[in-house]
Amino acid sequence: MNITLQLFGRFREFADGPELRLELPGVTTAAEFRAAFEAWARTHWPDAATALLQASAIATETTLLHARSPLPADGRLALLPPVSGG
Amino acid sequence: MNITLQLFGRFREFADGPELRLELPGVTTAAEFRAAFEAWARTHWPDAATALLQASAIATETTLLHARSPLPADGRLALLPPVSGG
Amino acid sequence: MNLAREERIACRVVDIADAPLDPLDAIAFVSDDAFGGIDVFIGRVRTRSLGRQCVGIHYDMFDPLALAVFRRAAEASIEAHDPQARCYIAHAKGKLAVGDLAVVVAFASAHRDAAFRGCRQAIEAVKYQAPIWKQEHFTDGSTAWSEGTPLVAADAGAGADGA
Amino acid sequence: MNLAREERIACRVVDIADAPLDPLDAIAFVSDDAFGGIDVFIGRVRTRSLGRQCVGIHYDMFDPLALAVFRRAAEASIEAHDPQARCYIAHAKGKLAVGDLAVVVAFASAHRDAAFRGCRQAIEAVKYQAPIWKQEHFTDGSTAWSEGTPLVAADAGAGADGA
Repeated sequence: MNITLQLFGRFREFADGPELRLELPGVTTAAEFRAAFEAWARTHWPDAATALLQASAIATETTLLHARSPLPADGRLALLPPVSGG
Repeated sequence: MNITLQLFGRFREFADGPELRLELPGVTTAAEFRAAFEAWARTHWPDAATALLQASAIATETTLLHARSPLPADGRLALLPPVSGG
Repeated sequence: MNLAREERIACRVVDIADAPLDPLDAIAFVSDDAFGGIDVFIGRVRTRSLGRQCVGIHYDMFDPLALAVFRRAAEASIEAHDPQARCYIAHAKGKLAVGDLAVVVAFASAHRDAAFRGCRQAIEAVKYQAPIWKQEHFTDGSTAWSEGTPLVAADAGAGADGA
Repeated sequence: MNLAREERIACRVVDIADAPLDPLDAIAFVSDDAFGGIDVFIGRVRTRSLGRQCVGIHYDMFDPLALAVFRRAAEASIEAHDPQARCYIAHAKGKLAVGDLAVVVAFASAHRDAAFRGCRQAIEAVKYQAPIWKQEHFTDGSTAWSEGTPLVAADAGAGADGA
């Protein structure tokens, strides 16, 4: 599946732009995306980023995804590290 | 003692002006004032006012008086019915 | 930032004939670059009271004692929730219409929990301890003084004029 | 006064480059002649954080989800504290300086207890559930993203996409 992953907060420091485009074959749920993306991150990002990934959520524009949530048809996801608003 | 008693809230309806001037001989504490004033009120005010008096406090400009508090030298007191600010 | 406590407290009685209460005045007073949280409570005259339609409220007040009570309320709230906090208490008097602001309390602290608790404690003291009386004016032309809460002098043991 | 719930909720994301947050906008939105109590919480950028001197905070935000979270927070707060209440939630984004307002939450109800509780519940949701990230800028030129709180999806049983 073609994924567009928006990056926020500290993740912005690990990429050149505000989003990543990834081709991840066979990925249909949030849990599958997470496993595939963690594998990608281990080869492209420093250890600090993969550690932060463990504490991060996967979301669409309207909701956080559960492990078994299907990915949206447009492949647009957001990677949300621990939050600190207010 | 010459007392000037400021009236507030519902007590304003029982008098012609915002304060009463009373000559109450032998009164030196808040408790003595209260007893003497209740006697005065029973002859000058309706029953509703004497009932309200039971639930009211006696104060100066800076503090509420306890039963045994001495009256201020200037004889200026305020009669405070139950409050409802805010 | 290192002001003495009395400089971190503002208390006002405002005659509605002179000016309305101003929440921005409250926010400006309690703001401090050391503080992250400000809580503001605003009491506003509403249309219904005791199940009847209200056109306004006349607030009567014993000004000097009210100001003394506001100050003691602010001091107690600061003492209880953050000794470095700032507190503002203002109450209107006179004939207020529906929608007019009757009271504005603001409390600011480094942290929001203290801001909420401090503001709440201060408004409760204003409602139950300040010499202020509410006369409601109803649409049918009648009026009624609120039942209210009897004032009770603080524990005699705490006062110089006690036993 | 008898507006549907969605009309009694206002949620805003404001880019500091466009405008500052405005507490009077919050107060005006939640005001209603049926309500006697308004509680407003204001979060303001402060000078110290983690024991270091701060010159400002950069807030990053995932706007569409933040707005959805604000709305759900307001709905939950109204549901919990007064089904007739009004709630306003606004958060700034961009590079804020010390003293700038980061968040304004207002909750109004017929009674003050609901106003305080509703406002508190809403700001807690904003802090722990909204996709917003704080990067602190210190006087020595260094920066740090706040540790923060991990987001957790609501109970799967409650969602259509659960088990």
